[in-house]
Amino acid sequence: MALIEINKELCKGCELCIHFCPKKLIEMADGFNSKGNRFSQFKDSDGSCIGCALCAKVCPDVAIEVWR
Amino acid sequence: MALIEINKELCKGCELCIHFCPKKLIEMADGFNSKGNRFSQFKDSDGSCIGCALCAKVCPDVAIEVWR
Amino acid sequence: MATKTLMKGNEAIVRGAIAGGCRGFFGYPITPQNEIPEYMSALMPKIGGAFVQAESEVASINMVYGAASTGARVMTTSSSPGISLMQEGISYIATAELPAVIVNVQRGGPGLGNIAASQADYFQTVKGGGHGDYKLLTLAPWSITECYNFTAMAFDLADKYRAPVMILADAIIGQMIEQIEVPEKVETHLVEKPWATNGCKGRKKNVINSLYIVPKDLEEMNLKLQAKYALMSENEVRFEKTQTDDADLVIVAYGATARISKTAIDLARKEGLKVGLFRPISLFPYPSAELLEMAEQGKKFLTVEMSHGQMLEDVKLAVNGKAEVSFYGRSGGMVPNPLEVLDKIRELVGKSNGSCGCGCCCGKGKKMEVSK
Amino acid sequence: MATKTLMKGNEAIVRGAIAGGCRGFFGYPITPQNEIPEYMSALMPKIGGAFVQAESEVASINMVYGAASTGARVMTTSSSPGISLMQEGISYIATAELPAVIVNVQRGGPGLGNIAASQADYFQTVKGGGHGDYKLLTLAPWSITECYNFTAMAFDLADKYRAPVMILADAIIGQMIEQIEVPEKVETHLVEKPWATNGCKGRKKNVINSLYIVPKDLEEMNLKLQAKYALMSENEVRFEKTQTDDADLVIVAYGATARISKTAIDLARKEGLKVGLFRPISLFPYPSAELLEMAEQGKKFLTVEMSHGQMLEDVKLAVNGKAEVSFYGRSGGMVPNPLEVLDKIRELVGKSNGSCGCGCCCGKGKKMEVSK
Amino acid sequence: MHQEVIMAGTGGQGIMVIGQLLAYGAVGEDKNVVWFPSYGPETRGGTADCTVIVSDDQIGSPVTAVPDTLLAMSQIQIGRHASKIKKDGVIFFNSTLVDDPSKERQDCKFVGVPASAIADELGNMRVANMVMLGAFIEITKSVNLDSVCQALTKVLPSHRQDLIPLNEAALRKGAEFAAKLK
Amino acid sequence: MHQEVIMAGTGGQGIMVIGQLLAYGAVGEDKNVVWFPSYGPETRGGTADCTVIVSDDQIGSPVTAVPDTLLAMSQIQIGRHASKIKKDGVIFFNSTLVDDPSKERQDCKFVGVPASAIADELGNMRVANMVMLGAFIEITKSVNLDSVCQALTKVLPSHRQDLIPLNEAALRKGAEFAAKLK
Amino acid sequence: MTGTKVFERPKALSDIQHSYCAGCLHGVMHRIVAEVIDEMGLLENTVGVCPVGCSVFMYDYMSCDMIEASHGRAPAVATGVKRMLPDKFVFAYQGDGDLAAIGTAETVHAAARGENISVIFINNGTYGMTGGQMAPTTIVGEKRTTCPNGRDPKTAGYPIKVCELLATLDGPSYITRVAPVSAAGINQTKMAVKKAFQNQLDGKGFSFVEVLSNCPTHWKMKPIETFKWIEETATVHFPLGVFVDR
Amino acid sequence: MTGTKVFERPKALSDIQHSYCAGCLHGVMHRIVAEVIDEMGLLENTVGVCPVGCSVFMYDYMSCDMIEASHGRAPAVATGVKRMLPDKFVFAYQGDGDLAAIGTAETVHAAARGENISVIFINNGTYGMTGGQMAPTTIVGEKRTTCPNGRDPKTAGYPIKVCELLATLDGPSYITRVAPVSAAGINQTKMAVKKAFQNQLDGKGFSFVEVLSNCPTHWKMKPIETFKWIEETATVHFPLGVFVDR
Ligand SMILES: Cc1ncc(C[n+]2csc(CCOP(=O)(O)OP(=O)(O)O)c2C)c(N)n1
Ligand SMILES: Cc1ncc(C[n+]2csc(CCOP(=O)(O)OP(=O)(O)O)c2C)c(N)n1
Ligand code: SF4
Ligand code: SF4
Ligand code: SF4
Ligand code: SF4
Ligand code: SF4
Ligand code: SF4
Ligand SMILES: [Mg+2]
Ligand SMILES: [Mg+2]
Repeated sequence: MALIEINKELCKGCELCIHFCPKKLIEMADGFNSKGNRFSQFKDSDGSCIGCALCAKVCPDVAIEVWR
Repeated sequence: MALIEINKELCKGCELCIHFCPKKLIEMADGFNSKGNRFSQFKDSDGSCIGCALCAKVCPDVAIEVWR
Repeated sequence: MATKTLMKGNEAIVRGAIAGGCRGFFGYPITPQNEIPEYMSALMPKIGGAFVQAESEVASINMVYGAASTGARVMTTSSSPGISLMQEGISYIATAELPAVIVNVQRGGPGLGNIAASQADYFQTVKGGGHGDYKLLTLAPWSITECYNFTAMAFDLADKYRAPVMILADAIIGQMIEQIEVPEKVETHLVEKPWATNGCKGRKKNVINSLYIVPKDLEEMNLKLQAKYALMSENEVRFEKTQTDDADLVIVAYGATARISKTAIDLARKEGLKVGLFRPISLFPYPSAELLEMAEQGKKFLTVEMSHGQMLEDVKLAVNGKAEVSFYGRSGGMVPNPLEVLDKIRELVGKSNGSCGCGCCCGKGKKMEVSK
Repeated sequence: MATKTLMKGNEAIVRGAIAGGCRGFFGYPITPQNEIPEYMSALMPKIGGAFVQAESEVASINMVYGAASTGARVMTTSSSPGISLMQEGISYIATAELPAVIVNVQRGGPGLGNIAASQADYFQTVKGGGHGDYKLLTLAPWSITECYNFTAMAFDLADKYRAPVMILADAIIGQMIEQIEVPEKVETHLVEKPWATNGCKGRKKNVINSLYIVPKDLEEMNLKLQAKYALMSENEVRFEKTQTDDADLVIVAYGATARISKTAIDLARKEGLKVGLFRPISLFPYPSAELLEMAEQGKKFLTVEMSHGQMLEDVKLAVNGKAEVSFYGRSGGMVPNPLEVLDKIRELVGKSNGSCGCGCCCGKGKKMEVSK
Repeated sequence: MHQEVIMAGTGGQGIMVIGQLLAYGAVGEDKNVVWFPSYGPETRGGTADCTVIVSDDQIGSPVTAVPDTLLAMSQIQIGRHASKIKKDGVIFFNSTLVDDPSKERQDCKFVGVPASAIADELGNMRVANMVMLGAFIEITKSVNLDSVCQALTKVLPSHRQDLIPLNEAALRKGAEFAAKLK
Repeated sequence: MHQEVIMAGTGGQGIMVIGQLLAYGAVGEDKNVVWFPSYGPETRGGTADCTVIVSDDQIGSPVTAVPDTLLAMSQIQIGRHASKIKKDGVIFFNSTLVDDPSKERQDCKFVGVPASAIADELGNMRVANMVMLGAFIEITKSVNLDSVCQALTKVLPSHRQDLIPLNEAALRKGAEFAAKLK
Repeated sequence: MTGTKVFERPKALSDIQHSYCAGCLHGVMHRIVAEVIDEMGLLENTVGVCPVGCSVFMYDYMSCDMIEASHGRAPAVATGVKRMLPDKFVFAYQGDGDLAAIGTAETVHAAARGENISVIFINNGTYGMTGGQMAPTTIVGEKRTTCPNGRDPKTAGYPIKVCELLATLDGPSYITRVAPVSAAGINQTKMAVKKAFQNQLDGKGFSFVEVLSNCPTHWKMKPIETFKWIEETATVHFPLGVFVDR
Repeated sequence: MTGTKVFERPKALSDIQHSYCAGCLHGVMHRIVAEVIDEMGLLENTVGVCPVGCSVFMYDYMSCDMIEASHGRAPAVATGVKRMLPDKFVFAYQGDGDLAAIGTAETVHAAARGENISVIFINNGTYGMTGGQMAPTTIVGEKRTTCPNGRDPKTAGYPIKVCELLATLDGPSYITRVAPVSAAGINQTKMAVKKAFQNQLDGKGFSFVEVLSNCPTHWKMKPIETFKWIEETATVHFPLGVFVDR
């Protein structure tokens, strides 16, 4: 069972990870980080993350880490 | 009957005209012009110049005029 | 009638240029002057002028060289590093006696530095950043209105003397927005240019050139240039004096620092300190005679610059030892604020003896005071 | 033991550079310094050094920037127009505090000018042809021996101060052939360069940079540079005095014009005229204190240059009004000959009152005398 | 009337625009005004400040030594500027992004405006700047809100003109919020 | 002994080489010497002059105000330099290319050397310069011909070393010719 | 945290967060360059040269030695470094204004010399740092602040295809154009960077990777829209592929 | 004199004799340019731009208006002229150091812009004026004063084929390489120059004629030998032909 961690403070809310996730497991969170940026969050209720790391590879801010 | 005139003062003695004349009607003259350059001269005893102007076209110093 | 509006310095330079007859612009982007090429790209086509975004500042200045050769009124603009790249071209333009306008919206240096305001390109501008004995007629605006008027006027001066004219601004002047009364139209004095290379129809050929392979000829060309610069020194010295008559201390500053000093002076006057402002408007030719005159009246001088003491040397050369000259400067994009200048004024006024402690009168390299 | 041979100035610069530890040369051909890249192309490979004929002077100076970043001793050379193209790069090198040697074999300017000797790049060199407040430690050789020794020494000075060092020569010095005693070997002082970007093995990363986006930081960088220049002014002032002790008139001249003046002085002495020679060797830092001292002794000064009066300003700044300063100059590749200088000496010595009639003391732009 | 304000944010927060709005609004009322910016090199992310001086008299220095007011969009700006503000000056801050900074200066008045939150309610984060300006105007009274609203057409780029109603709404919401504080 | 000579020609006539030969020859005799050139930009066709100063004393100015001697390869150089030569100075000219210039200066000694012709006899026009130098040395005695011949190896480029005998012959022919003039 | 970490921040990236706009591919390219440096074990052996452009601060973002070059001169600076340190790994990272406008001569000649360096070329069709002006790579018709009505070839000419231009030279050993705007594209981009770096280690000479990049801010598009635009439009004018490999 | 004159000095040549070395093709190219100007009746309508190189004095040798540009910048200078005088005829004449080294950026960008100018490019494989140094066009192995042992690609790289380089751009309307070293070659050269000039009159944009030229002095060859070398060697490395014609 794979999972990712999004560093809220590094995230700038570009939403690229959201578009790249084949499983659509990422969404924008409400609110802002301390820099005033919107940020995304990982939502994987039924553990369907396959750890493909596409989200991480496309993240311009290297905000995502992946475990498998 | 064609002929050429070589301006001795313009000539720098590069000998290109001599090599380009299909009729071999040009040769180096003895002596030097006022600039200290050797120079070429037209020698057409039997009027065999065909006025092709190759000599003139190849002359870097535009020293040759051609009549036909 | 003239309309009163808000305008940014860089825009005023563009509008002034067009009012002054500029019909060709060649430039390369660089902060803090990007609005200039941006406005030019929109406006030049509308008035049948040419706009080219060059591949570099080297190309820009050489396009100006070519465009000016045709007799057209043309300009380029950049900021410090870009102006450094133009030095060879500027030297060529001066030698070929081509009228052209160059604008330097100075930024923090040296090197890549930063994009904040600076006045550290003064030496480069008035002493000659390029090779050889040439000068740039240089105007330093301190308001948006002057950005407009000086740029327009620069084209007349360039034509009048067949010489490049520099508008020396900085990031504050270029980026600042304030009111301006845009004149209905600007008087421009178009001159005949029989020397222009625009096709030799009906005349013998013209040549634009800066090569004089025979030293005697090049020396004659140099003497011709020197005579031209002497003439500029006679006719084109520009400056502004405020409250200097009764002043014990005269602040010498141009452009943005003159404005800052003006506020400091107002504060000082409130304290009863007799301080005035001398603002050189033409940096070459430099208003030396006027400074000498005041020096002989026994006034002291304080030069305020966003540099480590460049115009300071022209002030010292002008007063030629006849007056004490102090210096206050900030650099690297740091801008002196009126209170810093006021402190320096307080320190200097009323003080009798020679050394101002600024270390800048010792002849050796210049130290500087930075308010902590 | 040292061998005595004939050598051309440009060759001496190459040999001196190699003796000084130069292991990288990056340059572009330009007369009158072509022998330098030509010799370098033959010699560098032999000593395991790098030679690159760059695509331009802009590329040359930026290759030097990169090569110097590695801590290696490297140089570039050019002549006036090419040096103008290097101004941005020089400003970067100074700001990034990179040691590098630059040679300018000055030619007639401005513009394309010609290839004869000139000293009209003095302002560009010592006032800062590039943007911002930087300085170039500058040495001016007057003989082939000095071409060799100064170039070698320049690499030590560059390392010592982490700063670019300029050798300011001219077409006479570069093209002249005379005897030289080539030393067996030159003392060089190699220093550690922990700042060099050569791979961060076993240390934290190094960065070579001239960008300081925060004005406060850039101002601090500027203050660091100013402190460095003050230190140079304390330690690196170089000059030569000849027959100045009893002199009424001191000729101030550097490089080729100093040599010419020397001959003129010998002739003048034969006529019983008390004339001496003050030869600045370091143009920055400038030997101002020594000039002031002589001024206070009541001596008069004559500046002789192949320009329209550039070093003249540093002489005036040095004596600060305490002495009369006259000027004699030729330009555009015209070289003053000893008799012209002698005439000027005759005109000045014994003359009591102020104005020397050369028009250069009036504060306004400079006129010049040319012997007809 | 002579008001010197520093508006501070990071690139993209629309600091320059609200500064210019204030300037144009003031001119509409025949006041003298000077606006000038200072920013880092990045189009985004870098600091972006501007100074606006509004006055009934001629304005000398465009540089302010002791600003009357600070308008800060996010945390860092407080640290960078708070100390400069004149005694009894006012410091506006975007309370959505800034924790209460009042400890920074005992001798200044602090006005927290949840600008980002209010803007988000209006459906567009990017108008947080307008909310701040609205509040600033309501409290400093340096110009009338209406003059500023009229200036919107001048200041907004052509491709943003459709957003004028939204921006005006944000300005007024900011003003309303500030009014409640009194 | 102090001898200041201007050697003048056009590019390609080998002026620089004979100037340097004289310099090297002089050093071989432990004299002080300075050589310096001035030319137009063209590799060919342009003017090419050099100054050589040979002296028993230290040499100050490399620039000569009043040369003792002029060596001119072709017509124009006479016009350019003759006036500078000191009273009673010597003017050498290549009489193959220069018509008698003696009218130019009444107070100088003129030495015409048919250098191009002699060189041509030797089978190579390009050594006319050596012929001139040979004559110059024979008459001025500023150095010994042998020292100059020895210097040929130093001065000629490697790809010309094979021409040393020819050059030496030309030097001696020039000297012989000049000797006859006395 | 369960399992093993399969993706993390590369060592060659410093822990300073870059300040690029949201969705800017400069960030992705920095990460790829850093990953390749890590994987090839080059960190302590590397001297990087960064340009003047939005990536001017790359010297803060990398943890290897870095040199900040003057605008457009990175290839000359890298040449100077490599000539003095032939055994070190030297790369230059440049934008399209930097490399294809003011730096044209330095780029062409470093390539012609076959300098043994690796150049990463970020083609985003604009001058990002200075506010979105036209670049030499701006496609005809595209609007920029200095071509507000769209690039008009009659006055502003045509975009330069740098790979095709450099491919006419004998110096380069590897020239390729990639687009990291899809899963596959990102992987290809990384492989291209890796090959460019390996070529230098193998002494093959000049290697060049052109990256079709984006500028959401000045293109006035959402990041994901810029990806779409690159795939559908940019790649038509700037075809992907390998132009030189020898 | 009997008959009619069929060959004489063109009017567009001034009566100042040029100072090129004996056998230098700069002279032939000046004459050809002048003949075409005469034949097309452009004399009074022309502004020529000459380079810094041996042909720096071309402004003396032509009888039309001329501008002496700084080294390498002739295309930028010509751009400035043409933009202000679109109805005049503007040509630039440049050497290979001038155009292909220091002027690389100006050349590439004038071509990319499709500037409506005509450029004559004299490729003689060396820096003639400064004494025979290596040029960007010097063939591998050739000796020059800055590559005394012959150009070594390992340190000096490879020659640049300028026509091939510029042919990758969309701006140029005509790019050709010719060699005026035979009767046919001289005629082709003249035709190429004529077409390049006509293209400008037709508003087609950038035209470029590369001329394989010689430098007897620094090649250390007799003029006729240089012709042979160009035909047998130069043309192998720099193939003749038309690279763009649209
Ligand atoms: C000599 C010089 N000219 C101009 C500039 C201004 N400048 C900074 S970055 C830049 C262009 C940036 O565009 P690009 O190279 O495409 O990089 P990007 O920001 O798009 O990544 C310019 C023109 C400068 N710093 N120096
Ligand atoms: C800025 C600058 N750099 C260098 C020079 C010196 N220079 C004059 S001509 C020339 C090269 C000439 O070679 P080329 O362009 O091939 O013309 P050619 O003489 O071969 O016809 C150089 C480097 C210069 N005048 N200006
Ligand atoms: S690793 Fe793959 S599946 Fe998991 S969140 Fe990222 S993109 Fe989606
Ligand atoms: S890609 Fe990265 S920066 Fe963008 S939203 Fe996802 S986590 Fe945030
Ligand atoms: S015209 Fe022809 S045939 Fe007559 S001389 Fe000339 S080349 Fe020979
Ligand atoms: S081609 Fe011309 S210069 Fe050469 S030899 Fe013949 S006439 Fe004389
Ligand atoms: S301006 Fe464009 S290129 Fe620069 S950081 Fe922002 S998105 Fe990236
Ligand atoms: S040096 Fe070469 S290119 Fe120059 S004129 Fe002589 S032969 Fe022609
Ligand atoms: Mg870009
Ligand atoms: Mg050439």
